[in-house]
Amino acid sequence: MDIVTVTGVFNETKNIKTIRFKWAGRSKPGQFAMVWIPEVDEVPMSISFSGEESGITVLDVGEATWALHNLKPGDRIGIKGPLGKGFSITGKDILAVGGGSGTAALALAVESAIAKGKKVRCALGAKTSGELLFKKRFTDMGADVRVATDDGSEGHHGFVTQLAEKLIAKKKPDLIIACGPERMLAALTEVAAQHKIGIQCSLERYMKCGIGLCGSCQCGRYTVCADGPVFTGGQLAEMADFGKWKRDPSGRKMHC
Amino acid sequence: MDIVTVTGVFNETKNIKTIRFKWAGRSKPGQFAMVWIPEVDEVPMSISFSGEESGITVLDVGEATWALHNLKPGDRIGIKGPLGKGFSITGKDILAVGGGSGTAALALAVESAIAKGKKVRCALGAKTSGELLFKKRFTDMGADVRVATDDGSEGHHGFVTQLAEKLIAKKKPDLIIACGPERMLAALTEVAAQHKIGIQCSLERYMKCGIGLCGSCQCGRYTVCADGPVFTGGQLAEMADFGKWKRDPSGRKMHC
Amino acid sequence: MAELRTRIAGLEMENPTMLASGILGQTGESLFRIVREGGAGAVVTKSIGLEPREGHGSPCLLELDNGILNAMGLPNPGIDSFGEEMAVALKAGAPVIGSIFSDSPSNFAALARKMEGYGAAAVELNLSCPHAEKFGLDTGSDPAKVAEIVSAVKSAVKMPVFAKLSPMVPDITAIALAAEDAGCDAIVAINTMRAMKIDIDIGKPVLRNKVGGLSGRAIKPVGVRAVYEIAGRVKVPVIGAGGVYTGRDAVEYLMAGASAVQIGSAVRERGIGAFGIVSAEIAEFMKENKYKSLNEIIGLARGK
Amino acid sequence: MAELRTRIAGLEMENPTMLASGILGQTGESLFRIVREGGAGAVVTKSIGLEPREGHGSPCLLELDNGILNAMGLPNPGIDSFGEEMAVALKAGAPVIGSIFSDSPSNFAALARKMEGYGAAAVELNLSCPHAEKFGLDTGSDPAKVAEIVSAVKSAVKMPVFAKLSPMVPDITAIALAAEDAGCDAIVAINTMRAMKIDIDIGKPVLRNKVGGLSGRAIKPVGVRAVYEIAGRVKVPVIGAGGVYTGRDAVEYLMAGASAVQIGSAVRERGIGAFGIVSAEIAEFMKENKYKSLNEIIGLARGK
Ligand SMILES: Cc1cc2nc3c(=O)[nH]c(=O)nc-3n(C[C@H](O)[C@H](O)[C@H](O)COP(=O)(O)OP(=O)(O)OC[C@H]3O[C@@H](n4cnc5c(N)ncnc54)[C@H](O)[C@@H]3O)c2cc1C
Ligand SMILES: Cc1cc2nc3c(=O)[nH]c(=O)nc-3n(C[C@H](O)[C@H](O)[C@H](O)COP(=O)(O)OP(=O)(O)OC[C@H]3O[C@@H](n4cnc5c(N)ncnc54)[C@H](O)[C@@H]3O)c2cc1C
Ligand SMILES: Cc1cc2nc3c(=O)[nH]c(=O)nc-3n(C[C@H](O)[C@H](O)[C@H](O)COP(=O)(O)O)c2cc1C
Ligand SMILES: Cc1cc2nc3c(=O)[nH]c(=O)nc-3n(C[C@H](O)[C@H](O)[C@H](O)COP(=O)(O)O)c2cc1C
Ligand code: FES
Ligand code: FES
Repeated sequence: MDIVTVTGVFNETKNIKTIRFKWAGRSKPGQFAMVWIPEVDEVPMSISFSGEESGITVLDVGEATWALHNLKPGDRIGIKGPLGKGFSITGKDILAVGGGSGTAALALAVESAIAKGKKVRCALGAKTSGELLFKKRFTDMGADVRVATDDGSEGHHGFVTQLAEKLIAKKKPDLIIACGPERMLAALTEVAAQHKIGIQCSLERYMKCGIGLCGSCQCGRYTVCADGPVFTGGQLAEMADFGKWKRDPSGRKMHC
Repeated sequence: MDIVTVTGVFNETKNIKTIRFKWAGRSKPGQFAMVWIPEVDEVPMSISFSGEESGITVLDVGEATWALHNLKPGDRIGIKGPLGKGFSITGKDILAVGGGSGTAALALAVESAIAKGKKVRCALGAKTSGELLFKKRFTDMGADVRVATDDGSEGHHGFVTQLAEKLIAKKKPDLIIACGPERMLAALTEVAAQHKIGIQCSLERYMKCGIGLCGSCQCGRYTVCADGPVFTGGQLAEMADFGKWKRDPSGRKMHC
Repeated sequence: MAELRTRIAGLEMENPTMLASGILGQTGESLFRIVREGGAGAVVTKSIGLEPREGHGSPCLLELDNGILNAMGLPNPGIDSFGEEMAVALKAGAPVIGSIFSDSPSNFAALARKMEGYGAAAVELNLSCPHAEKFGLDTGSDPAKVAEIVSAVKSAVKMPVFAKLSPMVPDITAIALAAEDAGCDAIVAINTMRAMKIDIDIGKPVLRNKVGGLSGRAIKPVGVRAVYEIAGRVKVPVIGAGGVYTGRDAVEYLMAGASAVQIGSAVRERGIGAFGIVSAEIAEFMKENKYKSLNEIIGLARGK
Repeated sequence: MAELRTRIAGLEMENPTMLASGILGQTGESLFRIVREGGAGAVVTKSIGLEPREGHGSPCLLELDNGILNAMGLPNPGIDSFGEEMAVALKAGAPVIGSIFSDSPSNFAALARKMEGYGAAAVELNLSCPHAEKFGLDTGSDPAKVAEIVSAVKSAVKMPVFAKLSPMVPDITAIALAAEDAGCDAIVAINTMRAMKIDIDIGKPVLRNKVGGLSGRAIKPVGVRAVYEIAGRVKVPVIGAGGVYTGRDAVEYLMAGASAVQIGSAVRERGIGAFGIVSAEIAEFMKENKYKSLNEIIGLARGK
């Protein structure tokens, strides 16, 4: 574990903040870290900024994420990582589909795909306009960004999966990368299968160790933290649990 | 510890044998090894041959050395080393003084001094002619070898220290290196001091760990295995115990 | 390749490596995969209790320079929902050993009965968790209590009963002998050692539970010693655990007297393929040194 | 440089590092040198018994990947000839703590009386050697026996009495509390852990005594845990030992609640200068993190 110093905390949306810290982790797009907030908790977070000052982008949903939101420059947190296997971007025309804070997992992939000269379209979804993550960041990078909101306050009124279907209909991408609620990912996987488009999804499962030992993130035959968190459509198709069952901290199966 | 395979066992004198084994230990002259004879014992031995097949040269005095004498090619022993600090050869004209099996400790030093173009004279002592060690080896290397025997069966009749004095009288060397019974070394150190010649002696003390932890080889303020086994005349002068007191395996002081 | 097939307390194993309890052993599919893809000769489930338990909070696991420190705190879905996992695990064809923990002999017996009903090949009694109050060392360090639990389980089930012991006792052979006298069919040694890590830059213990159990390379010398001592005293087979990363580590345990080894922490570095890799390395060592059967190696260092 | 001077159970130390018992502590001159050249704040002698003892045969010490395994077997010249060593050691000016071992309370008392006569600043009771029959764990794992020995020694001498404990017990705090109740002035934790190494190419245990004690990096997480647990329960100072190689290791023990640390195995890698080096590294850490006194660090991770 590396103890790192927070350099800045930035508002992204009204309930999402980015925390930057001094850590040159050389993360590959799609990798994550276990983030230790001393005396509070340790939680998995996608690495959303890399370089000398890496960053995570956090939706406040509970105690740990609240504590992350309240960090101040100079505070110290622990970082284990980079962990897991990331995206492997192939093809020229990429469609990145992000739901809510899941968009954070796509950031480095979008960045590196554009850097490699690929054409990247993004479909970002959120409940409402003010909660859309990285719309400006991705646009500034040079991506073609479209949005969907549940309340219709901006862009497509409805699910981001529907928006994605529209974009696919317009022009079939070579690869879809996605992160967001698992049922969204399950729907998107079906869409991709129908259109015979390769897809890679980053899953979020309850994680304790983050390094493939404890088994709490098991999804089907896969250990999400070590085998994933990014899985191909083919792998997802093998996972009977995907989109249907998750496990609570005790390992009991529950509906997604 | 390295487990090594014995490649050959060679008679040097009637009670001294050399054991060669596959071990490229890169030993410096004067270093030693702790040699493990499985199920028997572990004993300190000077490294007397280096290269791809290193070697030790052993006088049979008890159980461990007897077991070493009875090794066959193919047998496996354990080697911890190279240990300790060796000789540091300065000057052009070297006098190497070896008593009994102590001569083994000088072998690599004589070899490397000659390789560096230094003039090396050797004074070797033993009880009787048949027990003189490395007379031929050192001569073959190009050293000027003189011998002394207690029984007068060859060379100078008497102590090797007396022989050394004669050689010094003939021509004052730049450095004396020596190994043998401690009282011989003590006498030689005095001779060197009288003639203001630098001297380095390799000491043999009861050793258990060989790596400076257990304290059983303590001589004055020095830990022989880690600070030595080679000490300069200056260091020896500081050791009140040198040539007078040794310690048994329990740490009790006894006369040398 | 040297013959690695072996039989321990009636369990037929393709090779002498087993998955250690608590590593990925919580779902049927992961157990299945560790046999089929990982190459394990047998698998031990996560320790299962009567009720679902969430375990300790996070951080609950930390990599140290020479080991793994964990304070999972025995999270498990509870025995009642574990039947469906067992059903999947059993399809892999290797023996599935059900690990259980509890605080009383009668509850241990009840858990074992359910495990037997689920088709477990044997039950492993976790008498040695170093960081879960009431469920570990208090019991596991007392020969009388150990005997009581083993007896209770033995009279409840027909399958073999393994007792898994902690090294945090002055005399592990006393515990092993008590377990054997009470009828246990194999001894597993060792569980993790009570340990902790303080991060000095933060000035706090890293684990949420503060104290955890140390596994991995650091504990191998203690595990080998425990196996050596126990194997010298008991007649039942001993299964070694603690810091097995390579075939050479496994052979060290076998030579100490273990009939098989469990592998846990090494999965972090060698992946779930660790079992097959370690088995291949054992076979390679045997070939190089002209050993024909595991029996020639088992207990060799004891001078048997 | 931050102030490192400290006082433990009445002993004034220039810094919180001590030589651990059994490392080079057998002669007066080596103890002297470890203070004067090595920079130790205090030194503990080799454990001394009533009679001279040669200890176990060789090999009696082995370097492992992450620790040292030893089975010295308590070699020592016997208390009667140790007076002359003490006289030399005392000239260094730092506290010399006499370590003693025995098999009965009255013999412990007799040894302590002699150590006091020789000028020891304190006596350290070795209740924890893991590889010398009768002289270690049998006694050291039994709170009643520990209390009896501490009481006997306390009534025999005026100097402070330290009890050195083994981690090979299910509950080290119970032993520490028994020692404290019996009047002991400081607790030292931990001694080595019973362990062994089998060389698989030879097929034999390496140590002549087969079993030895593990020290060094491998045991640090166990030592830190022991100190943390003990310091939370006793009022007397705790002295940490086990795997201290660097100032950061020392600080980890201090934050766990130790008032000082002992250094043993690290002498192999860092030489006898280890004490001065570790002290300088502690001071550097304190400076970087703006700690002004050791007291700010001691017990910090306990949330005191
Ligand atoms: C690989 C991975 C990457 C992630 N990346 C991001 C990210 O970039 N940004 C972001 O905002 N969130 C991310 N998450 C989700 C994030 O870990 C949870 O939101 C966070 O743990 C909630 O903690 P809490 O204490 O604030 O909430 P709690 O009140 O403890 O829980 C709220 C919900 O968060 C989820 N959760 C809680 N603990 C964990 C855990 N240990 N592992 C997984 N889920 C948990 C559960 O669904 C729970 O119901 C990621 C999760 C995973 C597995
Ligand atoms: C640094 C060093 C280098 C040495 N190099 C050589 C060498 O090149 N050739 C050689 O023949 N001998 C060498 N010796 C001496 C050799 O170690 C002993 O002769 C050997 O240990 C005797 O063992 P044994 O069991 O045969 O005899 P034992 O019957 O056990 O003892 C005979 C005598 O050997 C000495 N001895 C025994 N054990 C040890 C020990 N562990 N450490 C030191 N001395 C011991 C004692 O003086 C003892 O009285 C060296 C010793 C040291 C310290
Ligand atoms: C993350 C983790 C969880 C564990 N959980 C259990 C458990 O539930 N039951 C048990 O008996 N042992 C458990 N153990 C101990 C292991 O089964 C094993 O005895 C120990 O880790 C030593 O083996 P290793 O060094 O190969 O990991 C766990 C170990 C780890 C690392
Ligand atoms: C070679 C050696 C000899 C030891 N002898 C003793 C001893 O005589 N008495 C004792 O109390 N502890 C003895 N110990 C234990 C140490 O004092 C210390 O408790 C232990 O080694 C842990 O510290 P370390 O990791 O810094 O070595 C010995 C340790 C070693 C390595
Ligand atoms: S979180 Fe432990 S295995 Fe994935
Ligand atoms: S032999 Fe142990 S210190 Fe020299």
